[in-house]
Amino acid sequence: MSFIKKPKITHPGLPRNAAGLTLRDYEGAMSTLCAGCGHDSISSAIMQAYFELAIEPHRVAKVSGIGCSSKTPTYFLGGAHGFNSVHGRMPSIATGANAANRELQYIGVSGDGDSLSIGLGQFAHAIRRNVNMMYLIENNGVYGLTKGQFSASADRGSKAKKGEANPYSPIDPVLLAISLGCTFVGRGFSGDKEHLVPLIKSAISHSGFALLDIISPCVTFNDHEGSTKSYAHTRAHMRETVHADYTSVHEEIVSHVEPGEFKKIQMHDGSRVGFKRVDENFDPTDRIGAISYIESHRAKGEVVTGLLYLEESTSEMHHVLGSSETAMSELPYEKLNPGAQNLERIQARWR
Amino acid sequence: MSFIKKPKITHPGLPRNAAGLTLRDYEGAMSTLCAGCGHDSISSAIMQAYFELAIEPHRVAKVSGIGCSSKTPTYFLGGAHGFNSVHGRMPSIATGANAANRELQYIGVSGDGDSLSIGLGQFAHAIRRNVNMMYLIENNGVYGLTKGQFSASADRGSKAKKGEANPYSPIDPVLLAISLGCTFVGRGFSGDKEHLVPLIKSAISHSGFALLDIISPCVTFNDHEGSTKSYAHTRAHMRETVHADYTSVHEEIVSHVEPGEFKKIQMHDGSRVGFKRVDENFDPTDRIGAISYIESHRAKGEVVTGLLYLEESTSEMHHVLGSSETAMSELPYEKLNPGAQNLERIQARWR
Amino acid sequence: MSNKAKTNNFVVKIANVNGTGSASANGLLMKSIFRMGIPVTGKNFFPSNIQGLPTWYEIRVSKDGYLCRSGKVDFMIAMNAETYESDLADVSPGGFFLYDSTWARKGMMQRDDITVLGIPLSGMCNEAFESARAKVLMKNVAYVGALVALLNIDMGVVETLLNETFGSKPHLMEANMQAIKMGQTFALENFDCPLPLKLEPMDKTAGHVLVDGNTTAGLGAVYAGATVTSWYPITPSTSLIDAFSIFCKQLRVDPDTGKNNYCVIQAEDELAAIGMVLGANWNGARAFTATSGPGVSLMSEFLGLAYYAEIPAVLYDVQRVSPSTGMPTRTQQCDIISAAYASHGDTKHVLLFPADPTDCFHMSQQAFDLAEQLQTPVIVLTDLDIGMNDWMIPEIEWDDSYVPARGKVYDREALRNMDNFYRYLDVDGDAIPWRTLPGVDPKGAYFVRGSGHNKFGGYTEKSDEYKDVIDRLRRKFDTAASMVPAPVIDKATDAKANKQWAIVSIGSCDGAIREARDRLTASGIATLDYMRIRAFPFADDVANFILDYDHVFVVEQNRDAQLRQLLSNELSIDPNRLIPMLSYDGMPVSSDFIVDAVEEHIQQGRAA
Amino acid sequence: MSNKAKTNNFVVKIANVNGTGSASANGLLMKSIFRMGIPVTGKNFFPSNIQGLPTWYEIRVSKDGYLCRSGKVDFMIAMNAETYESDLADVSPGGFFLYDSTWARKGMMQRDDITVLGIPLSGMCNEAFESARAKVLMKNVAYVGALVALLNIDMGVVETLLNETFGSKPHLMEANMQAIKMGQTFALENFDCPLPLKLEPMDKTAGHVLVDGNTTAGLGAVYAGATVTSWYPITPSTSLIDAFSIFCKQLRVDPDTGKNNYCVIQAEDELAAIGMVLGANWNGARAFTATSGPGVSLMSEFLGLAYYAEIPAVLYDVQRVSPSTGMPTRTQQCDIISAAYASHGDTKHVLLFPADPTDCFHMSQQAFDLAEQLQTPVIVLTDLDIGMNDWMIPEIEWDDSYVPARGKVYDREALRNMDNFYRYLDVDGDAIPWRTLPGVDPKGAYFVRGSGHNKFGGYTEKSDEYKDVIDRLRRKFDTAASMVPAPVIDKATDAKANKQWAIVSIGSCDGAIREARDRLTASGIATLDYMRIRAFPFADDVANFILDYDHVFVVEQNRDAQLRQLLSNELSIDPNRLIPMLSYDGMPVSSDFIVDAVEEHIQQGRAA
Ligand SMILES: Cc1ncc(C[n+]2csc(CCOP(=O)(O)OP(=O)(O)O)c2C)c(N)n1
Ligand SMILES: Cc1ncc(C[n+]2csc(CCOP(=O)(O)OP(=O)(O)O)c2C)c(N)n1
Ligand code: SF4
Ligand code: SF4
Ligand SMILES: [Mg+2]
Ligand SMILES: [Mg+2]
Repeated sequence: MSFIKKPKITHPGLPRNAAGLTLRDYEGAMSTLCAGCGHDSISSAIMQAYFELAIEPHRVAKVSGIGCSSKTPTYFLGGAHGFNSVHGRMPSIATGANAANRELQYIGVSGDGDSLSIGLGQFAHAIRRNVNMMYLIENNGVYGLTKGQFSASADRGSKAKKGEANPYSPIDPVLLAISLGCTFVGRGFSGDKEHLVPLIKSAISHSGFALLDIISPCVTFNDHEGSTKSYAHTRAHMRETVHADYTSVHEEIVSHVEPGEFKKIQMHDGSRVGFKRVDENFDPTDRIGAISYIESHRAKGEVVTGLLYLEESTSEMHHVLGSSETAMSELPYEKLNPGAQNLERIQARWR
Repeated sequence: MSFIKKPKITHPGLPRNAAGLTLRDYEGAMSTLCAGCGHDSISSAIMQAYFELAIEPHRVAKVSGIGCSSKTPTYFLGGAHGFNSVHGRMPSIATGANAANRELQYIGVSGDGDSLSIGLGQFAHAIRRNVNMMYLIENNGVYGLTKGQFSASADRGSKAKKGEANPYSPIDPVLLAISLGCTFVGRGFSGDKEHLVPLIKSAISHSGFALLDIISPCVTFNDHEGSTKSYAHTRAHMRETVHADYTSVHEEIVSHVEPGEFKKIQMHDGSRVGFKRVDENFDPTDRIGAISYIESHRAKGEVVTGLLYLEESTSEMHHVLGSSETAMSELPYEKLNPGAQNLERIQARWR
Repeated sequence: MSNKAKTNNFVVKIANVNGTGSASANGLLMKSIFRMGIPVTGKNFFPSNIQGLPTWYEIRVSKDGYLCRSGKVDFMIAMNAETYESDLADVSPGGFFLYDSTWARKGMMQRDDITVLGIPLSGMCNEAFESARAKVLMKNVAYVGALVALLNIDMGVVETLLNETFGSKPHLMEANMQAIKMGQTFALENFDCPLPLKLEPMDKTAGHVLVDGNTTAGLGAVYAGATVTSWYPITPSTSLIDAFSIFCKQLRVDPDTGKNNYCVIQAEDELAAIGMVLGANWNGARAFTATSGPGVSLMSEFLGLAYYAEIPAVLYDVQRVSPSTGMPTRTQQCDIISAAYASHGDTKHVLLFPADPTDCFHMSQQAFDLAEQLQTPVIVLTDLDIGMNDWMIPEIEWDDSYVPARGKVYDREALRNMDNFYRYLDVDGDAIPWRTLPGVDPKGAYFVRGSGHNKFGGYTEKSDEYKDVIDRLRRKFDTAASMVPAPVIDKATDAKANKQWAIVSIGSCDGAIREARDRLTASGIATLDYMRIRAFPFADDVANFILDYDHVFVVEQNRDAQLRQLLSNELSIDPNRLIPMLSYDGMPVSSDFIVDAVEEHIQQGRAA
Repeated sequence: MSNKAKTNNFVVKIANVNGTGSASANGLLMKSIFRMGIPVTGKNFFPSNIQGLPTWYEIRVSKDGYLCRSGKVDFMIAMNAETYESDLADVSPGGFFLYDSTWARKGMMQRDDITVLGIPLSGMCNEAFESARAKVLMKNVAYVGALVALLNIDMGVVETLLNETFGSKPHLMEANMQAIKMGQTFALENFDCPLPLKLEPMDKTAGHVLVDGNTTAGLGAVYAGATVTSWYPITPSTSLIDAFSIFCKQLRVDPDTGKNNYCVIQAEDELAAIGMVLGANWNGARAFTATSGPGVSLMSEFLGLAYYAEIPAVLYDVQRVSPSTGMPTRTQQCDIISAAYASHGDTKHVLLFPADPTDCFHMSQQAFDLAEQLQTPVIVLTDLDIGMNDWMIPEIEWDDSYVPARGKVYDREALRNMDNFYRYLDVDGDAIPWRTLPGVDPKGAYFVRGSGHNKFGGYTEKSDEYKDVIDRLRRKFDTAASMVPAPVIDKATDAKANKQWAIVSIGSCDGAIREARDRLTASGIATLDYMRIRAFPFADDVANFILDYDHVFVVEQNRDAQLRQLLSNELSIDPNRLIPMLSYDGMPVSSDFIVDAVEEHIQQGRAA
């Protein structure tokens, strides 16, 4: 990290998206993470995805918990409101925010400590409610900010920096989410931006809870030999199953259909996500199949990545609750005040 | 419930177990639950199981959270210490108690509200640590004690007493536990004591975390038509897969082997659990198989019961931690005090 | 007391077993008296289980309109054999004790200072009704029937009430009337009816209603324009959210679209409940939650965040007996300290103290207004007594010209017209900054955080920048003190007002204090001025009042004198000036308790 | 100050960027001075991130043995260009400012009241070392080398220390020595060495050690016989548990079996951590946890259970700047109220206030003894300053005859010999009941619950039974007051002792107060008696001391005068007698702060 602030002057020649914005408009404050931290790569993939989707930053709300990962929302989409809440409790902030204003987009950023230990309950229940948001776990197998303790995603036998082996078996957020009925589940790698950007775009376009578990090495505490969340180990053991190819509503669809694609799913907003099958045995719309596939590869020490499960037909929280299409926060008080007459009518029953 | 206290006089003719105790010695205080509450049947199955296993009540520690279900430890094993803690946090009490004294047996009683909402995180992490205990979820699909709100185990579409349908999909503790690596997972029905008692005995003999999800109808708030946790609905949709048949170390094994049994597993304490296969397609030692079996039957609206998954080879928490065989609480201070000399040695490094 | 004095002036207490359907019979009794124009209140003492444990319902009939517990029982309806003994002991000398004489009860007659009445209620009902359920339920209706005769209840009123309830179900109407008649007939035939405790029609309930505070609080939130609630069930707060939901279903479904103009989310626990409330408020909705003590403990981390990051939120704490799980179905005012200072570090919260269901309604609007104006959580400290008991209150009035006070929020236009927006600047000198809502304009974007931030909203670890914000937050509390509801001060009309002692209290102690003051004056012991504090931080009047007297009695319902502590600490008042008067056994404080405590204290003072 | 006065008496502050390995260089500097026999302390001001943000290390050299911050900086080693400006401003007049002159820095010379020294540290190291990492690391060692010359550090000592560290790695030893020499040579060649701030060997550190309080607290728990710990990582408490684990690995592995006579469990969060601690203590192990403010908030529900159900527990709260997440790497004493009254309802906890690492060690045993004797949680309120900074303390002494006080526990034999065991009876009149451990005997079986229980241990919802227990708990606190460590009272030797003012404080304010008192006496402003409170509830001496003076200054490190509040409330002392003196900017309180505050107050008093 250098302490010299980047000038915020937009070069006139920079490419602009449909919203008339350049990539620079999707940047945030300067990162204070360690040089080489996987989380910074994820931030840049997020900027790229939103830029490509031409979503205005201020129509997005960014929420996070506490941790190195949870600091990152400050470092992208500076034009979006952000909420760096308390450790492990971001899902409830996101759920409440979404309840208040369904018209914004929500991006939740969390860490493996934040989501799988202290925040496990809230994470699971946000899935159960199918809150319409993109939820990222920046998964490094350790607690970065508190200096490298194992997290619940650390693999059994994975080595700490000082050599100690982790004795517990890991909680795999992807398996957990699918078994809890999550409707969009993917896994990416911060070191593989090419695949990450379309995954993020697909997740954004999903109506409901979209989980992305992103392996994101901690260069300071968990990138050594013996770690199973290092850059080297992830590269060597990653097994891509399905490559998501996102097609926006606005684009000509035909031009993007590629050979080898075997499934195309229309998203709620009219966009399409295409699956380019990498492994013939895998179908990301088959829930039980996806579970056994991921489980069995995990048993072999492989990390299955790609778009792992997608179910676009279900209802997000507001459908389930029957909420008005207008955001709660936008309803004028006249619509909310039942008036003096109703109060009289109600009180008549209390006599 | 009647207010007349039962006399605590033991009839001389009552059968006695190997510990010289009668079934009456396994009773507790009088229940204050509603007449017909499923939880009371579970209590009586627990008494029966401990009586048959001839375990002295005071060698058992009973822990629970808050709820009608969590009240029940007062109603069985009166000679055992009990700890009725706070809502959803029993797993941590049990883990700490077990850390302090590995020589006792632990029985944790919880409700679906207690374990799947407020307590989900602790429940999951107790599984992850493989704490050596039997953990019962007395599952009625509602919050009994707070008067009938849906819990997270309520099925989508299940009807509340006043007719409202539950909009969310359920968290199935059995699937969740298996996907978190739980080493003993079974499901029973409080209305089926015959199958429940051997299930409980098997769970007690397991070394590690043994989860029993027991469907236990709430006669006051969730036993009406339209409920999927009623006595009637459970009886109609229960699908027994494997009937556990427990064989104690002390018994002649041969006499208990029955035809149709296909697997016999030696438990850590030398006892054996036999599986009498009811469904030919089911193998409770195949993790991925068990998950898909349960999932697919759930999709058909069936409730799979019996011993669903068992893995006896893994290590419970103390093995993982390398704890002394003697309970921490029994270690004399002489073994704990490093002495003045060591203190001097340590301080030499601080100069 | 003379017979005359007991007309329209006594306490009936019904001892029962829960889950046996006595609630509707007791309601019928209450409403009948109310419809006769006689002031009445009902207090429900129920167990923390669902079926089979002792439960009591205490009805106070008071021609003078006293709504508190008096501390006496004039007439015990003993329907629970398990508690006969203690119920018998509870009856005040000269009182009555009615029991189910179907089975002979020995040892029932130990007391010769009261009158025991036996009615074979079970026997009668077992004979008269077929179904097991009816046999149980109708016992309760039958004692109401007996009371019709014994207390001289207007039979016409009873019939009307039954008609309103069972009008559409004639067979139920018939069964109920039959049970009423049975009880009435037996009483008329066997006892000298009416008893000296009896009712005579009055006109003192016109313009009043019977309601509990959780219902009015939930309704108050609807009128305040709350749209989002998230909560986790816990006694005694659950019925507040139930009320909000039910009223929303009635009043807030869009007639055109059929969609809900509200959002009710049952959370997975209290941490999530308050988290959702913060998320929703941050995003511009009026959102609230309700809980009780254990929930406040669990919410405390998030409450600290809301204080420091300045997020509005409304939290109803319906207090119950603590510590820990305590007695969930008994009342206390025990969360004053834990609510005022909820969370670690230097944190303070605005509190409102409703005294009755009327306050619960109006303070709901005040709570949301203050939360948004001050950008901080507002905790409404109500209690089980207010929230779950049946109070007689004047009809609630609503002014349709109410406009929610949303506080300082820059809209899009304001943002476009300014150079830069900074979240935590004290622009107006009142220590309240301006905020913006997500989604409005990129210029309004800022980052909410519970970690150190400076007045611009940026992250900081610099001592002076941190201090700047935290010092402004302290000043914001001074602004708050000037905005919260002022205390209600009731000076004794007596000209030679006593400057030696006065009474200070909060919330649901109000009724008992009002009666106690009248009794103390009447008996010549003391004529006491009285201040009911309605909010924390304390308005200036609070200190001024206290400093006017040598000593004040601080009446509150907890063991550790929490209000006294708050007064002394926040106003730098010598604690020795504040004499604690503490009722904390879980029963709503009675006027007897206060009269006795004051009398004892004053007599000690005179003796010394 | 004269040059003479600055010998062995100055503050060096090193400004750096975190993650660049300056910690070991600063440690080398500290230890060198210490080994020269000169009293020294080090305070680390680090950011709440891992790499790339400003970090400072402040070394105070004090021949008089003052261990606090003085409030001054005599010599700034400015290694972080980003903070040059503020670092420059921080230097006291007459001081020195050393920077890396590899690149020319404009505007560096604005101040003409200090001396600026430039050394091309990066340049030298870039040239001398190969690897990128070494280039960065050795810069730090090189400034130590420069200081060897500038401050007159004993080179022999430096070499010995390097040998102790790198003895087994000759190439590292060599590189370090090379860097040291480089810095030293440059300084000798370019500056007038030594500076007026300089070191001269003394003999004032014999029998002392340099250590932080988290290390001694962790070690203290080992010696207390703690066997179970469960915790969730949080700054600044993590290193306390790390210390416990490391010492256990060294000292508690059974030599025969290789098995651990301890159990360390990383919990999933703070709620689980305290839950495990309660489970383990219930079951007879000495168990503890450590956390900081946010953790205390999350633990509060369980702490209330432990209070009410009377379960021993030890909790170290290493306080940091709040509210909310606050500034996790800065110090405060801000959890006094939230710890004392943690949880809803009428709940109170025993607190211990260590002042330094010595206390952290000994109070560990006291905490466990008190927790078991009183059967209640004991919270050790330490702070980041004590816990994570390097203190010079006398060597800790250990008496091997220590026997843990396990309190009232009936064993099997006692149980067999009694008729009936009842958990919550006040058998001995000291309000402390007897307990039993699970597994021992069926006769000892009882049910722990946070819901209403009577003195026999049975469930209750009866007012009098509930009150009986809760009143005994209040009395238990009186017993506690007689058992906790008494305050340390330091009367001024001055005969004509001032009865107008005195100082009252807690914990880590101690060092600054001691120096401030000396300075106030020396300057003739005031000679002040001083009481350091060591525990809550307050022993009798505490009130007696305070009431001896017209006013006492209550020095503490939080915004809201939390100690003052506790004193006034619990001792019924007029708050106006207690004059708050509050330092809460996140820096350890300095003697300057106290001297200034007292002086100002006294002068105001004289003027009035
Ligand atoms: C209640 C609470 N407990 C503990 C902490 C300390 N803490 C800060 S970040 C963190 C863990 C972060 O781990 P993870 O979520 O994996 O994020 P990473 O830093 O690895 O990206 C912890 C325990 C806290 N801030 N709040
Ligand atoms: C912190 C806290 N929140 C809420 C409650 C109120 N409460 C008591 S029991 C219960 C739910 C019990 O449901 P479950 O665990 O399913 O048990 P059941 O009564 O159905 O057997 C709740 C919410 C509480 N006691 N503590
Ligand atoms: S410590 Fe690890 S996770 Fe945190 S910023 Fe550094 S590399 Fe990233
Ligand atoms: S309410 Fe339901 S769960 Fe509770 S005791 Fe009654 S039947 Fe059982
Ligand atoms: Mg992490
Ligand atoms: Mg339940």
